[in-house]
Amino acid sequence: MKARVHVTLKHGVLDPQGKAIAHALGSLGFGGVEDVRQGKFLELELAETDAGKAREQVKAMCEKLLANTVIENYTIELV
Amino acid sequence: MKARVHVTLKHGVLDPQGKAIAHALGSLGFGGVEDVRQGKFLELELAETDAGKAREQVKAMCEKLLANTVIENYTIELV
Amino acid sequence: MTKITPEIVAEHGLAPDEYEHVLAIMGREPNLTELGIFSVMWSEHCSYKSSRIHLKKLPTKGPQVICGPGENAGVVDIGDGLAAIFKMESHNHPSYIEPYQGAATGVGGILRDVFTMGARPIAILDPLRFGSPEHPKTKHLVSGVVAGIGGYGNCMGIPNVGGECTFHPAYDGNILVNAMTVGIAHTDKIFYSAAAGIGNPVVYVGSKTGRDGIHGATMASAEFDEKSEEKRPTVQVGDPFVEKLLLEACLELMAGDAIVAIQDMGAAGLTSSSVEMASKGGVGLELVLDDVPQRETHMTAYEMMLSESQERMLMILKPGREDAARAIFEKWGLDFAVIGKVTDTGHLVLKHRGEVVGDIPVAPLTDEAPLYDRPWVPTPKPAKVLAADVPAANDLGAALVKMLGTPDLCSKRWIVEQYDHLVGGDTIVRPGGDAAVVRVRDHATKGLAITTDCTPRYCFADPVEGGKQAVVETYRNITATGGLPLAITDCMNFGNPQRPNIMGQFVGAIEGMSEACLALDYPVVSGNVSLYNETMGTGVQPTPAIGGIGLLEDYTRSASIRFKAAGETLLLVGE
Amino acid sequence: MKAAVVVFPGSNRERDVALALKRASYTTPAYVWHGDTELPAGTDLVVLPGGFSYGDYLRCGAMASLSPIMRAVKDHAARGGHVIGICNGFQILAETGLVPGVLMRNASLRFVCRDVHLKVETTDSAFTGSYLPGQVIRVPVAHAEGNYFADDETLKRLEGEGRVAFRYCTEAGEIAPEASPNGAIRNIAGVLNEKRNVLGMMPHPENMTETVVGGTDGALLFDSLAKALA
Ligand SMILES: Nc1ncnc2c1ncn2[C@@H]1O[C@H](COP(=O)(O)OP(=O)(O)O)[C@@H](O)[C@H]1O
Repeated sequence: MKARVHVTLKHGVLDPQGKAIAHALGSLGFGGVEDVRQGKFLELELAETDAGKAREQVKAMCEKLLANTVIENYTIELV
Repeated sequence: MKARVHVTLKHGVLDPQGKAIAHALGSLGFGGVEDVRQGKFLELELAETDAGKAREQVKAMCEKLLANTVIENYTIELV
Repeated sequence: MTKITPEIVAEHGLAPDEYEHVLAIMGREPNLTELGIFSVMWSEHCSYKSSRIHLKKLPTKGPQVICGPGENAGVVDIGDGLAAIFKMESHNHPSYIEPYQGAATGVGGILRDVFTMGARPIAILDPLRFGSPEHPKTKHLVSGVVAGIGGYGNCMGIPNVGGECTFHPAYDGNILVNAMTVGIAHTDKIFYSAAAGIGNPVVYVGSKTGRDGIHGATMASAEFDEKSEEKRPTVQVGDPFVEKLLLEACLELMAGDAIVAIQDMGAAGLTSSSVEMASKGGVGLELVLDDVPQRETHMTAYEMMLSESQERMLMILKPGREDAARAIFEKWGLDFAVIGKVTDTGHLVLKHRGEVVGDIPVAPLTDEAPLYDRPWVPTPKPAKVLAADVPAANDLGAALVKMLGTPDLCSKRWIVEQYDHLVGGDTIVRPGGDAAVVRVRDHATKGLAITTDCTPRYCFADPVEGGKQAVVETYRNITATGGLPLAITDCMNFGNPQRPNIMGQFVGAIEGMSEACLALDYPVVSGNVSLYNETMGTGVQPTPAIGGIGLLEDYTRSASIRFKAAGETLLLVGE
Repeated sequence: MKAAVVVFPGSNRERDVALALKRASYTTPAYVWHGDTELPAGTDLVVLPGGFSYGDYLRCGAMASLSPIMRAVKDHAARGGHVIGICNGFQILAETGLVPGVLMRNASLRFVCRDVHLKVETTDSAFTGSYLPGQVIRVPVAHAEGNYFADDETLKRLEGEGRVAFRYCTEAGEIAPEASPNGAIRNIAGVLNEKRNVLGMMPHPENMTETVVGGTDGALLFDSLAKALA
């Protein structure tokens, strides 16, 4: 079973990378980019076949390692 | 209009971060994680309101800056 | 308008009698923004209310001292028109909550303190204390803190040349993350923070203001409880890239003569910087908050005044210099905004959306900040340990191996290698020795020896002797590299000052430090106090971290600890 | 030799390399701002220095590779002019395609600053002419993303054409995986372009050019350039 995890910065937390990218796009002549936020995207290949259990596992992984829950949110999708 | 861009490593390109995460998950006691691949997830806020034009723009941004097409693939979603 | 209830006052960390004093100064009930300003200015962190009367006992003068405590950093003369500018600071609480960002922004803050005064930073040092290696959080904290310090300093391109890292269960719930920066400036180009020149523009530069760490300054002064790990993030995210640009832009502007005064926005950002600049200059400031560069929409005056967004500075410019200054900051891609002017009212006046949203007389806000002579009891002298009571090691070799394997004494390569300690090409004695030696830029022969030291175990047993020992150890370490010790900075990390025994540790450490400094002509020129390093009643060991600097007239003659060749003679000197 | 050191926002070893060049050639290089569109007339050597251009955000070197000055650098290289990219400069060269391959996160995922040993794999270039073939030198590295990667075909070409300039090795000169600070494929630390006038390398020869800082093995690289481009 495969899990797709998105880790994004919480609302209001400064995103230095996103800011720099938006700035660079602007100077490359891409007008109209009002904001860029950069997050992480993880694909996990799991041995678990039960969706409920897999979700529980991945949630625990996010809490413990994959996301920094002080400043980041995460979402889990199973495919 | 908002664009969501996923940038992922091409198949066959070594992913040191993914490997390290898989390893770290293992040593945290999460069994059954067979593979982890890490990519980037970008959310762009665009002034453009026409979906076709927005997609063209973002495609150009990916080719020029957001992805390194030698080793990375990208996908674009408009929301 | 929000009614100021006793609950709101308490949430702002002001004691009822402190609030009475606010009312007396204002002559009316403050609004929320004004209350917020009093709360940060009167927090332990900004006002030093528990420590000030004792800090006064430290010797701060000497022929080498150009500027002692009271400015962003201390300034010491190193001859030939050059000065060393340095200071140490703590970022303990934020680093416990979010080790990477907490430590990173700690480095960012201390770098700003030094380049605000016109110095190019040439070295970072980082004394760290963690809980026991077995504690479940320690590993995560160590790796996060080290990565954060490296992440910020490496990107800035300032070599990290020293520090400490020791472990003790007393730090399980309160790690100590201190950072020191040393910079070099020309003695005729040192910048201070006193605002002057009625009508002069007040200029904001750097990053935009967001809702980062609102109330971080009061958080840093509140004792931890179990819940604080779950509170809304008051931790700020640092952007070392922007700070690097800010450093270069500030130094470029400082090469000219446009700046009247400059101050970084540290903890309590716009509030403490504007209040301190006005207070030191004996003037008023009027700020138009609509002109503050903002990262988020609908920010209130309260939020803007209390935001702890990083990588920002406040300056007073000479009239008519705005455009030339703006050009420099825009070249570096930074925000630049005139947000107000110097006035003769002696008040800090805040305007927002066409209304006056705050009006506080500056002098009483700073001069009448609470000052406590907290009750303290001297630490009882420990019983003498007699040599005969300690079993002799029967195998000295094995004992040595065992000692070398302890977390406190083992090699710190794992840490040191994550820090760029060579960038700049001026690192003469690398980390790992007694003191680092860094060459002074723009001088043919001079070098600085730099070290940080403290042995909390000694301070816990006997704060007076421990304080003395910490100062003396820096002196010895500098001497061992061939440097002439010049002056120190300090970071006083203690528990809850409202406990008489903790206050006694603080008073004792100051006494010991003073005695050592006086005996050695080795003054204190800057420092920082971090109190309330305590979780659920358990405090850290008293940790007065000392950072010392010394001068080598000829860096090519520095000594290092390495054996250079076989057959060399070993000498033991001293008692 | 007329050298130009490009300064990007976030560069931080531009002065280090400028001093190393000055020691070797007795002339002070010019600093060129990334936003400029032209190199100083008569430039022989362009240096892309170490640092964190654009904070290393997105991908190291990606944003810098799109700076206005890079067009002039590419033209310079196409004309046969010499270019060296060190550390972040190597990352920028790789992003512009002036040298093949990419630099990924270190296998340890940590920044690493320490002295390493390098084997000089070719002396057939203006950058390495003063070294002895196979010479083992000691210079520092300081990076978080120096894990060189290229596909098999590219590697085959690089090796077949003698374009690997340096490899990480043990003190004894053995090309062992544990001698690499970052996990780079085949221990590659530096590569040349096809015409051998562009070099990208992760280690910092500019920080090892004086006995007082720990050694002079790096100075030979700048001596080579000073001789070749005199
Ligand atoms: N322990 C101390 N010893 C000497 N001086 C101190 C000490 N603690 C603070 N100071 C001085 O008090 C002033 C205010 O310090 P601080 O509030 O930490 O500055 P900042 O504005 O950087 O936060 C500084 O000039 C500092 O050098």
